[in-house]
Amino acid sequence: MTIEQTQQQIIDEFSMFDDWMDKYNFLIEMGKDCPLIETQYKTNNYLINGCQSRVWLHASYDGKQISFSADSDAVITKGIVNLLIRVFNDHTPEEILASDTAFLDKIGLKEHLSPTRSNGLLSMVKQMKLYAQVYQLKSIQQSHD
Amino acid sequence: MTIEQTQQQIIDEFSMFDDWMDKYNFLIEMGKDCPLIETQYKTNNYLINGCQSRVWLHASYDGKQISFSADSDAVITKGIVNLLIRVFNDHTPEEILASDTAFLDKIGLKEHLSPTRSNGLLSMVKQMKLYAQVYQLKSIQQSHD
Amino acid sequence: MENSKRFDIQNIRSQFPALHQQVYNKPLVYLDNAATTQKPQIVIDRLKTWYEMENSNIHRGVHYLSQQGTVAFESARKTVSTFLNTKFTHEIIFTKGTTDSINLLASSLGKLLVNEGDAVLVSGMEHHSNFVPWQQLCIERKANFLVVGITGTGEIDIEQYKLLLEKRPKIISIAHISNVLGIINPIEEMIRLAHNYDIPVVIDGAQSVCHQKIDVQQLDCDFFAFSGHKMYAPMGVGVLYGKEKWLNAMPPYQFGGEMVSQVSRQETTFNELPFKFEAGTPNIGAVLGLETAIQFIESVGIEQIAVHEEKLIRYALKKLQEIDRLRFIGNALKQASVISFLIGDIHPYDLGMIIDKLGIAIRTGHHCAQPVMEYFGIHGTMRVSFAMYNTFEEIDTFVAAVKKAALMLE
Amino acid sequence: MENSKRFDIQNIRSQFPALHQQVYNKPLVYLDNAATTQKPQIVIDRLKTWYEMENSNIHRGVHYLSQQGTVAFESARKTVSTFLNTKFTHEIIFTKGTTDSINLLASSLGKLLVNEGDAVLVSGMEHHSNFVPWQQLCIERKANFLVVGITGTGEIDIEQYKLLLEKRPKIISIAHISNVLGIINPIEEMIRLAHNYDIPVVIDGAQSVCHQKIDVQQLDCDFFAFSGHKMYAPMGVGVLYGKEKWLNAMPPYQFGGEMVSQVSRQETTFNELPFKFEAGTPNIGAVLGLETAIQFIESVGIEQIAVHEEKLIRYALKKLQEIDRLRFIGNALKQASVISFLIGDIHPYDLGMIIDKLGIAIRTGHHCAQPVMEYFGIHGTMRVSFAMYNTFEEIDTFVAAVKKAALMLE
Ligand SMILES: Cc1ncc(COP(=O)(O)O)c(C=O)c1O
Ligand SMILES: Cc1ncc(COP(=O)(O)O)c(C=O)c1O
Repeated sequence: MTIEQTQQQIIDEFSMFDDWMDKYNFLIEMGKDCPLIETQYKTNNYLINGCQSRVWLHASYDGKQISFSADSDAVITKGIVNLLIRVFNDHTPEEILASDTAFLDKIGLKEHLSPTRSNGLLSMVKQMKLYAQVYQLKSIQQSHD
Repeated sequence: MTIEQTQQQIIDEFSMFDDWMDKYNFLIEMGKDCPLIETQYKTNNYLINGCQSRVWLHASYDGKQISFSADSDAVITKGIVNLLIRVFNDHTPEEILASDTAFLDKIGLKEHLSPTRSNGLLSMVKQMKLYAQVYQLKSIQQSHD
Repeated sequence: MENSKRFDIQNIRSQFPALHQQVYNKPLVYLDNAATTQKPQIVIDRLKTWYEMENSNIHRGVHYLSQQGTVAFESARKTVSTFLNTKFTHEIIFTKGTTDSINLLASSLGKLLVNEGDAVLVSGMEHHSNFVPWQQLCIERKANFLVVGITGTGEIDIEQYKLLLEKRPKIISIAHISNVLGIINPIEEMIRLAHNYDIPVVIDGAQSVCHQKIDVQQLDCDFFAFSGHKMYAPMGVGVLYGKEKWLNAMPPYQFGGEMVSQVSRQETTFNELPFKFEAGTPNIGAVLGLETAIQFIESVGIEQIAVHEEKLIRYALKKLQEIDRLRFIGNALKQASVISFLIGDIHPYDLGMIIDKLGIAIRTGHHCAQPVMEYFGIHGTMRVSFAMYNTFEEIDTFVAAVKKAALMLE
Repeated sequence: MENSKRFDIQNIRSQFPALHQQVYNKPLVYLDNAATTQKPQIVIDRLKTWYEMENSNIHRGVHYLSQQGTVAFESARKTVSTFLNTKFTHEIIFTKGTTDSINLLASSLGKLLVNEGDAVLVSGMEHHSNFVPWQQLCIERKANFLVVGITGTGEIDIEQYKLLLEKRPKIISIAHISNVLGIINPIEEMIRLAHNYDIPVVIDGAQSVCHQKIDVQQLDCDFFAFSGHKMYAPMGVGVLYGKEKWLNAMPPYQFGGEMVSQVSRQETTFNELPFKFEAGTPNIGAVLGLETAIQFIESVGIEQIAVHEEKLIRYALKKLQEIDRLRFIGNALKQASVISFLIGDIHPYDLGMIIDKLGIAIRTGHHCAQPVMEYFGIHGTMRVSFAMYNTFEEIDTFVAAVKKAALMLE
């Protein structure tokens, strides 16, 4: 699936809920499916410090695609973390850099990515893009070797 | 005339004016009649520093009554200074201490004595009373000698 | 006399326009009053009248509006002075808020009293605004920063306090009521003990001033600081009360405007109290709004308010106890207007976000009091805080929402 | 484009409720705008809406009102940033006013740059708020306080300025427009000259920001300070713009609240820009009012306003010249919005009091700028100052009143 397709899939999933409680229930479930960061990485090095909730993020690159794992101490934050991972996981740096997170707006969760929410999510997205940039650079360099 | 009588006299004088300009014209005239402080006293020692206008005040005591002389750099202030001197001049310390400046209220000039008017007038009244206090003490001491 | 007044909650609520709104199609239940209170219409109207009819810059102006404004401003100072029962009106300094008041003190009283090797004492339950300024002062001056601990129930450890007094701190600064725990500290006793050593005591009254009668002469505190916006007044105005002798001895904090008396190239002399500490154009409209807020509080009756809020807190404590795995943070007997709690290992942020969607405004997190979090070994709490306009029904709605959210998050 | 807009003075006036009142049964003629401006209805309404519908404490709150408030507050910061054309939004710090902004700098930039034997440079025409903080800093640090003189026409003596630059002051702080003389200082040139020596320049923009377009990147000033209340916004809010590199290097000024990042007993780490410099609950309502005031100014057009005010000042200068024995204090070609004058040896206080009774609000005295009075060997002046809503008719009324008063006082 392309990034856009996953985003659309999530939008479809959320379209079933017309109540905030159902949405949050679903997010809580999503949180449980989050590809968990390995304990060895759950350290300050991989910590993204929001003032209210904290997120740990790890990325690995197989030379083609990036895959992420993460965790958060707040389960709703973790649910959103997993949405973002579902969207960006197993894509190339180029694909990740070319895409946005507009789907969050469509499912009514845009506010969670606002700089005024000190939950670490905005920094997390930035961090994901940063990984993509770094790996893109790496593969360009390697192809020049 | 008693202090009250002079105050009533001034109230009568002012009752002729129903226009602010006339009042101020009269005050300006009053300023010209002010018993002027002798040059030797027109120094920082006798200065009452308002932020907007300045007043110099001197008092002398003949063992019975106090007489004041003064000056101000602003002529309207000087007019009010003279009203105050007319009222208090040539009275005993006791009389001065027992009286107030309510007449200013009745002629519409009360605001000039408010602490928010930084024209030195409020401090001047305080200074006049202080002189009265000091001279009262002196005469009590003397009568005890 | 006060007690014979009827406390008419519906009438009170009707005067607060912000309470009558819906969020997410649910009626707003506003329980974040320790952060800031809503404003009665009369306070909002005071601002409006000021700006529509009276606005001008005060002090030193000869013209009508400026004169009237000055009179109004100085009479507001008198109102605050009477409200706190200060000895002199010029002991009331208008600031931007509690944080501004305490920073003024840390700078100015710090310069007067604190040198290398000296000490300053605060408690472990202070808001950052009454912790960091003193800590940074101590770092700058190479002085000792003493922090008196708190017990398991969230009270100041008075025995430790007595021991720390032996170190003769130069300044003691203590919250009257903790913004996290709601605990009312025994400040009368603490002040008395400190005065045995002639140590001046600063009281951070941000969380107490609108919940109980304050009499600074009876308390005998040396300073008392609070914010208007936490007591039904507009934002951008606060108060620092200080005993005349201290305010006279302290150097000014900020320079410029009305606080200046004479300036030459080489030196400046400063105006007398209270102007000495009020540099720049004051927030006149908000000061008048503060006066109106005080008049409003007095018209309701501060004792009546205290009684009502006491009932609310007892009721809320009882109702919350029904919730499984709920524990209170801080558990002292003397608690006012604030409750902090946790449920199992539910993250406060999760719970706050869910009940927000049910229309309920509470605060979650460390409440700008990380040291207190450290004592309890936690990252944050859920905090509800009450004002005169809250009702028992609101507490029911709130508790029901918490139960619902807790179920979801289990 | 801007110039094609019609400047409809009657429409503008109708938006300022305070202008339509009588004092002493005379229509108010408000010419004390340099002290504070009146507020358009839209600004007053913004405050009202904030307190009636939106009020809450911002940052870190999870609930709806707090989130909305935070978004509104940060978008106001963006509006100010665009208005001044700053490079980054986080270069905008909200303060209490100009005096607060400059005191922040004197403390914080002072700590960063000024040590014993160093120098700080200001001009002899500064408002006390941009004079005394630097003077006191120099006294405290045993640094040299350099004051560049002004010429007989009231301009900064640029030759002397060049010489003083050789002393390599660490900081230069200069008014953009003098609040006494109305003179527009050649700050572009002064900044350029200072930057040749890498000296940072602070601009006190209190009297310029609502009278001409400010582009801080074009000016290349390092700091720019102003007050909301002098630009149609509520009291209790001001701005400090600073270049990112300076703001990052400077230590914080006040401590507590949102500016704190992590606190332990031993130390505190601070939040990033702009929060690092915003301790305590900000004056949120007033910040939103400032945003509305900027939008109002932009809807009228700042260039249009400048053109109108330029016409007013030329007209007033011409009309005042008709008065016997009148002399202007300060007489440079580049003059904006402010005129100071004296008539014979009439005391300004006398004249101010008389024309007050004719409904005219002007300011008399030293205007918190005693050093400038010293240059001219006077104690005070009469000062008129204009805003966008003043009219030629008002100038006529004012001049007639001055003539009448001068006759009485001769
Ligand atoms: C106990 C206490 N002190 C100080 C403050 C700071 O008040 P402000 O933000 O109004 O300066 C608060 C408010 O959060 C508080 O609760
Ligand atoms: C040039 C100048 N600087 C500073 C100030 C001080 O501004 P505020 O009183 O708003 O802090 C003023 C206002 O009087 C001013 O005209």
